[in-house]
Amino acid sequence: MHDLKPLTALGGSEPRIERFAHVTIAENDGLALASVAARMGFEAECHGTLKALLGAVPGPGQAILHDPEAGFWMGPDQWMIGAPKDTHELLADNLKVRFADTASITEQSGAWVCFDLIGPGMADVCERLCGVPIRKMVAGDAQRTVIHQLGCFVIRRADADHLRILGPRASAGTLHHALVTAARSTA
Amino acid sequence: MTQRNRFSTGGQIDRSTTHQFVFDGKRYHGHAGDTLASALLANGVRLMGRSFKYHRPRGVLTAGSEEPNALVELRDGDRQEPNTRATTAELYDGLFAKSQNRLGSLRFDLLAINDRLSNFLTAGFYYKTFMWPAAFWEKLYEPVIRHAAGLGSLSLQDDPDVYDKGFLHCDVLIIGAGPAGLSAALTVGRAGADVILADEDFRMGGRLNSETFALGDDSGADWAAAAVAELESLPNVRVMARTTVIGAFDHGIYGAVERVSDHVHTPAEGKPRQILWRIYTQRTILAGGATERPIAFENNDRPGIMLASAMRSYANRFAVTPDQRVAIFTNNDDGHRTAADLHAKGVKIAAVVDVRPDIPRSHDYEVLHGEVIDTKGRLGLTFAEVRLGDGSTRTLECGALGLSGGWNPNVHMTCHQRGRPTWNDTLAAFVPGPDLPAGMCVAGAANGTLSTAGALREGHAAAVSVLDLDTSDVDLPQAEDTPVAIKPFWYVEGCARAWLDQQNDVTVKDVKLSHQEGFRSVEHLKRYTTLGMATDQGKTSNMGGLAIMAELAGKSIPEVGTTIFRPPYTPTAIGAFGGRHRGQDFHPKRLTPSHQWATEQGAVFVEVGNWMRAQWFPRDGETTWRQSVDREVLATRKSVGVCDVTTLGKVDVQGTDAADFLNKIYCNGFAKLAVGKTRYGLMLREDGIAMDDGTAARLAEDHFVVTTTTANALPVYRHMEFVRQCLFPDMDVQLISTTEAWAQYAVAGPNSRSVLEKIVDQDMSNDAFPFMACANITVCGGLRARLFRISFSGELAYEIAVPTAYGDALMRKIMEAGAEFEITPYGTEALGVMRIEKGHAAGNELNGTTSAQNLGMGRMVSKKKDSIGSILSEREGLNRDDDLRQVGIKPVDPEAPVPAGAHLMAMDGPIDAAHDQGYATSACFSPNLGHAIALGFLKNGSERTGERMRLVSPLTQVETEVEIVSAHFIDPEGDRLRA
Amino acid sequence: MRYSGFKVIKEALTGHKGWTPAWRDPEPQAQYDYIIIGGGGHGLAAAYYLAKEFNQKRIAVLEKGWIGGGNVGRNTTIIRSNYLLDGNEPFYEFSLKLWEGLEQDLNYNAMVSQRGILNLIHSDAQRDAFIRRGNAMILNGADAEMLSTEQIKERYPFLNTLDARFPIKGGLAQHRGGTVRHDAVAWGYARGADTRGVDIIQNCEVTGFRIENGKCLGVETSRGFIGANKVGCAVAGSSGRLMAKADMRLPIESHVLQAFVSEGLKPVLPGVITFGAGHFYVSQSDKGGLVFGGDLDGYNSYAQRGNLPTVEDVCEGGMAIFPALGRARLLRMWGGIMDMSMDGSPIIDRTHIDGLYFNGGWCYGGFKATPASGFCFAHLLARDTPHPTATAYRFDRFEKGLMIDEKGMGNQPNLH
Amino acid sequence: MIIHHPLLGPRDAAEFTYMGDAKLIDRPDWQSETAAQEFYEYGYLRDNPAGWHKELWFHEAGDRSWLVVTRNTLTHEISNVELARDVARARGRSK
Repeated sequence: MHDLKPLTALGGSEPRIERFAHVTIAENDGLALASVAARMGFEAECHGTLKALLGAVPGPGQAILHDPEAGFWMGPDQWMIGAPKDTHELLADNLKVRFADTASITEQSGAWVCFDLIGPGMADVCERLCGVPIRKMVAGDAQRTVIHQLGCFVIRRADADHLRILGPRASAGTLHHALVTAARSTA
Repeated sequence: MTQRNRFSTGGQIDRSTTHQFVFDGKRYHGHAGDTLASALLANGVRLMGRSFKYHRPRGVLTAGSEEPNALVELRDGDRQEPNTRATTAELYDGLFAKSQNRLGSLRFDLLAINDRLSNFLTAGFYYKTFMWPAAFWEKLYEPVIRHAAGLGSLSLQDDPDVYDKGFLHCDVLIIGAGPAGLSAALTVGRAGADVILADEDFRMGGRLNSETFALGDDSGADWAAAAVAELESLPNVRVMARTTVIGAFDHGIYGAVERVSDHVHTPAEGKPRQILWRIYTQRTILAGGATERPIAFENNDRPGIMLASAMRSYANRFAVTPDQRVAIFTNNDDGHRTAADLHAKGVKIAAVVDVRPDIPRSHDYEVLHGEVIDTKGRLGLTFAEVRLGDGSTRTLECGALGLSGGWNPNVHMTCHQRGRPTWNDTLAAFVPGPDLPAGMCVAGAANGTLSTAGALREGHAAAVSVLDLDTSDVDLPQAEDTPVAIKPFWYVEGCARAWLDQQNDVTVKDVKLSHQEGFRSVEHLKRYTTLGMATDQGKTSNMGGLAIMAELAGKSIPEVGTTIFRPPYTPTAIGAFGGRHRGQDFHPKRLTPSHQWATEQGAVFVEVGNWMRAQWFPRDGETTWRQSVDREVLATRKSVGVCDVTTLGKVDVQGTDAADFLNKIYCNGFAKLAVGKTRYGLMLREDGIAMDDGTAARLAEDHFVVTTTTANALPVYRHMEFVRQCLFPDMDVQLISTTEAWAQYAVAGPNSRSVLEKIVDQDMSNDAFPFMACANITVCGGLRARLFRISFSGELAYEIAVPTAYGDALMRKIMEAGAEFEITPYGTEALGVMRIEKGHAAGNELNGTTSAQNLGMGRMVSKKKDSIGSILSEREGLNRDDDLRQVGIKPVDPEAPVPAGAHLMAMDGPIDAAHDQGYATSACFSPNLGHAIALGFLKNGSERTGERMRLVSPLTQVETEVEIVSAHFIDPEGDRLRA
Repeated sequence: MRYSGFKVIKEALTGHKGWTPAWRDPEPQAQYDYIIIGGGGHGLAAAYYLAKEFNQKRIAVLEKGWIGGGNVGRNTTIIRSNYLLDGNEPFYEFSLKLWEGLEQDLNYNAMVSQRGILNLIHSDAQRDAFIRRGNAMILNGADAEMLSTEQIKERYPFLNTLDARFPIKGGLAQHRGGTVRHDAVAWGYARGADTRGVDIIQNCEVTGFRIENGKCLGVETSRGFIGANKVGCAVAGSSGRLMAKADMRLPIESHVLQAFVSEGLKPVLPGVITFGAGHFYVSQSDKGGLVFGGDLDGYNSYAQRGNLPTVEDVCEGGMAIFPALGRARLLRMWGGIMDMSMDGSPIIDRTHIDGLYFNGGWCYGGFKATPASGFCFAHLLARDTPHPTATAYRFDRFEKGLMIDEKGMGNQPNLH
Repeated sequence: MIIHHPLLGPRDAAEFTYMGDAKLIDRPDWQSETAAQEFYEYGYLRDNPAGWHKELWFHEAGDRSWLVVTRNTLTHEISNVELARDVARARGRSK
């Protein structure tokens, strides 16, 4: 085993958490991610494997909040699969085996920063950040959109109080700053 | 100073809260619920500003956002806010305001001389003079004009407040919370639809707050307050006061500005001053009310002369009268209401002057049939001259004069998508036309329905129609339902200096002159006279001008038409449109995986697009950046260096047709590239010009990793998706960007292999891993990684990549492993020096106008296959023999500079554009060669090696004798790469 | 009538009775030597120079609405000649020289104000490119000066030099650049042309061309057929629509560009400033309004209005470089139709139809080009050869691969 | 503007990048006798109508689909939105 110590996207050894009265913004460093894109002519097989993996195939704008692997739709015939990093560090390799020639798999663990917004103020914060119709979204809705010029995924994990935002990892600091200032502004 | 014009009772002010404020250095008191204007009037202050051109003394004309006169500089220091309407500025304790556009004091403005000269300063006079001598325009005339013009001043200090943006979605947006808007909101809200109700005022209710009408058993204001309270209790309704909807944009998107903190001294910690909301709505009910218009007559602009409806607002809402003796001049019944209301509050009504012969009489005050023909009072109205119906004249003593010329529905938003209003004879006004923005309907006064009961009905009906409700009866309160009775009357016959546009000082005379000089379209009139170009955008002035134009042209007003209504509805702080995107937050920052480590090393960072990259790593004792860069270059070429190259774009290309796909996007061939090998690729645009270059590494039969330049990562990815989806939709290819997924470092220099051998878990020998090899590997005993043997520096070099989270650790590991070789981290400067030394093209060469031929890569463009750009690259203009070719440039005198951007000229002959031979694209000092070097493009350059030329930069006053050389300054045979 | 200070004073003292219309309102004649379609800046200037410089007669300008109602009355009024490429720089420098004598030539004060233009630099690569450009300007006889960050700080202390995401690393100044009162340009040329006998016919829309045997004989209009020996089209954003009536397809797309003005302010800005790391440029009008703009909305449009994202993008750029702007208010936003060509440079050329000439593709650089465009178009119309400074503005340059691409964006009009 | 994405429903046009005339899908055959002329026309002579226009938009900040949007350039009204890939196939494009 190697001895390289990973950093979180915000550059710490531990994830950052900011608490406000109405919302908590927590960096989530525990996700392994890989994209799955169906090979042409193997869409049905790819869907079958996805269904076996997640319980269902996420449609456009949808996430399947399944355990341990969860997934959401990224684009036509393309999905993102996420799983706990502790147990699924080699998620992409495992998916390659599982999907074989029916899909192209790309490791995405390093590409994203993940923030969980938890609390009743989640929607207020979201309204200051991006144009998704947050108050109409329900658990399992996943939209790609722009936050502070950054392409992000906004995933409603719970109807009441949990929103997950995936953003480009290199801009983790910018995204975090945007979330925190929006939280302060709506506090 | 006492509030001598404040009624002892009434109004919707909070008398228990007294605010102290300062205007032009004098201290006054007002109450919570006041505006600055109402508080000043309460204190007997009528003079609040000066006009734009003639510097005429001015007071308030209105009680709302359409105010053209009472503009002040609100707040001071870095929060100074010019041109703030005193009529909308909410009073807070400690408010500080100054009058503006004056030289000297407000009472004695030296520029009031302009008023004396007004006969010379007519419309467009400046187009006819100030031309001699020619040089005097910038030196004399213009500076004088500019200093006299303008209104308030900007502090020129950075705005200390923050602004937010936000996004809202609703089924129904209701603009305006007067009787129509509230009625609509109640119906929509009770039906359960998602509704946003926005009003620009801080107190919702619109005219209900300004009138004495009853709604059922309540006063209008109480009914409005109750309605707002009910709406606020509904979870599906968002009530937004202090929120101006500024524009109707395409497809149901509205811009709105919420003034969160303008009514307090300073915004609370973390809170914005204003929020720009982008509202997405299915349907919109515009209930924005109407604006009363004045009447033009001689000297109709003195402080104390204001709209009659504004007088009612001050009296009924703010419990203020502008003066104790008030006259009214009207052409319709509404004007009489003002007299009645003020009389009821004990104000002396000097008279009501009505232009109509058959006018309603009053027992309480005198009603005259006639016209106001002139006024007196230098800094405030003292007398009004009236010509009676029988031709006699009479002088009325009064300190305030209310004007009522009829009402203009606020049709602006209905025209934001180029709709045109239509004329309504009954109202003598424009009303919304048929081409409304999609999803919009209009209700109440905005729609020309001026009675309270009518507004309630129409608001309700609009709500019913947008929601498609069963039209069951609703219990609307009883309210006044008076029909409009008006005689169109725009200006008093024979007047000249009668103001139409009070702020811009456009008079009846100017409109006539404009017509006389042939400026007869409505747009010509506007532009020639500046009518309607003031900060109120003609809300109180345009109709009068149009009416006079129509009369002069012998046309009807609708034939003359209106100018175009443009957003924003009211002027809006530029800061609000900027939101948080300023300072360091202007654009996002992208940090490389080694950023933290580089910071610890004291690196100097540079912006590369949104990336922050280490530019160089200064060491103790180095006093100039060149020392650091030279050291980094020399150390790398001598032993080994390491550089973070994560910023290069990386695209995963997979699928059974991946190789065919690369054959399309690169001009050179990729089909035969072996697995485990990397190849340089040149990408052309379809027009045959170089788009980008990079490498593609074949990790498996059906898997490539394509790199792009840092700058072009996004457009190249977009282009690849275009080729995949639109041009070759049946190719089995899948694309995804992995730029940020991998931390990638270049390890370069003769000792690079020795360093990496200590880290990489596989055979690194030249045989096992030769030049241009690539592989999925592991490092440090098991971490997955990618290794490429590619070189930008021209040295034996590798690029090694690991998942981003491990990037920091890998950099530290490389530094540790390289310590025995004195491994040197290098930044973008040294990277640039080494690539110039090696003759590699980069951004300065790939500038969007260079062809493969220019770059000396013409033969790379395969003619044996179809690739993007290959056909158009064959055009004659891109294949001239004497065209620019990339060359190397070195100074004849090793001490001489060779600046990038300098142009190449022959050794003798003139230095001018006709003799331009080319230019230097990139330049640096080469520490290996001991002199400056440059890359450049030179006409027929490939044939001119050895030629002496002049490299000239007249801009920076450099002229250097140079020699044209090969662009490959270092190791032209490439032996080092393959070592 | 000659305008002068004396005349203004005399009229002021005699009740302004003596002012006459700035141009006549003639009925169209049956036949002209030259018809210019488009009563904008370029069309009026072409007619003026045809009459004045090339001594041509029987000239008409046809305008579908009112003169000066298109882009000449909607732009941000900037003049400059800070171009890079051989095909462009001599032309724009010629234009700037014509601006410099324009008012005396026209006897109309268009307020040509050479208060300078400054292009800010934010990266080393940008500096290299601007040095190349500045040198090209000087080699073509224009003026250019490279300013250091310190010089910029001193002259423009309100620019953001403390907390900038993209620090100012210098600037390329052209002191002869500046602004002009845009409406007055149209009016001045109209008055000048009218004085020299040109018929300016407003409310006369061209509905078609009469073309027989490959020759254009005149135009069908809303006021009947009007014959002409030569017809020149100068209709900017309407080029595609107009030339389609002659069955021509153009290397041009029509895009919306928004522009903005603030409320009037006391003097703040001495000249024009262009932000190099965002989409924003600004100047201040003589009335005190800050006139600013940025990038195209980006989609084809004939609507003369744009949308909110671009407004925000422009104001973000403004706030980034000029943070005191936050407390000024945006008064009005509007849009014009830009005839965006495929390489960002214009066309002044004959068409394949005898007697039919075209002037267009000005992208958003048309205003500053007005005098030279008019002059060179008049030259082409009168002599059938291009003016020496406009030889590159040919239709066939795309087919031949001789693009004049200042920005290096290729055949993607919305990126120019 | 709002673009009704065929898969994702209404989306703010700000999420998209614009390229123009959808005829850019109809890339000529490189081996045609008149390829040079055809590529010139393909590259430079685009539809520019004042009215209905079929045009390409890329959902850059979304699902990365290229769309063919039918939009009126006079009013900005949008009448139809299709996946460009489907359009390309329907026009006979393949590999």
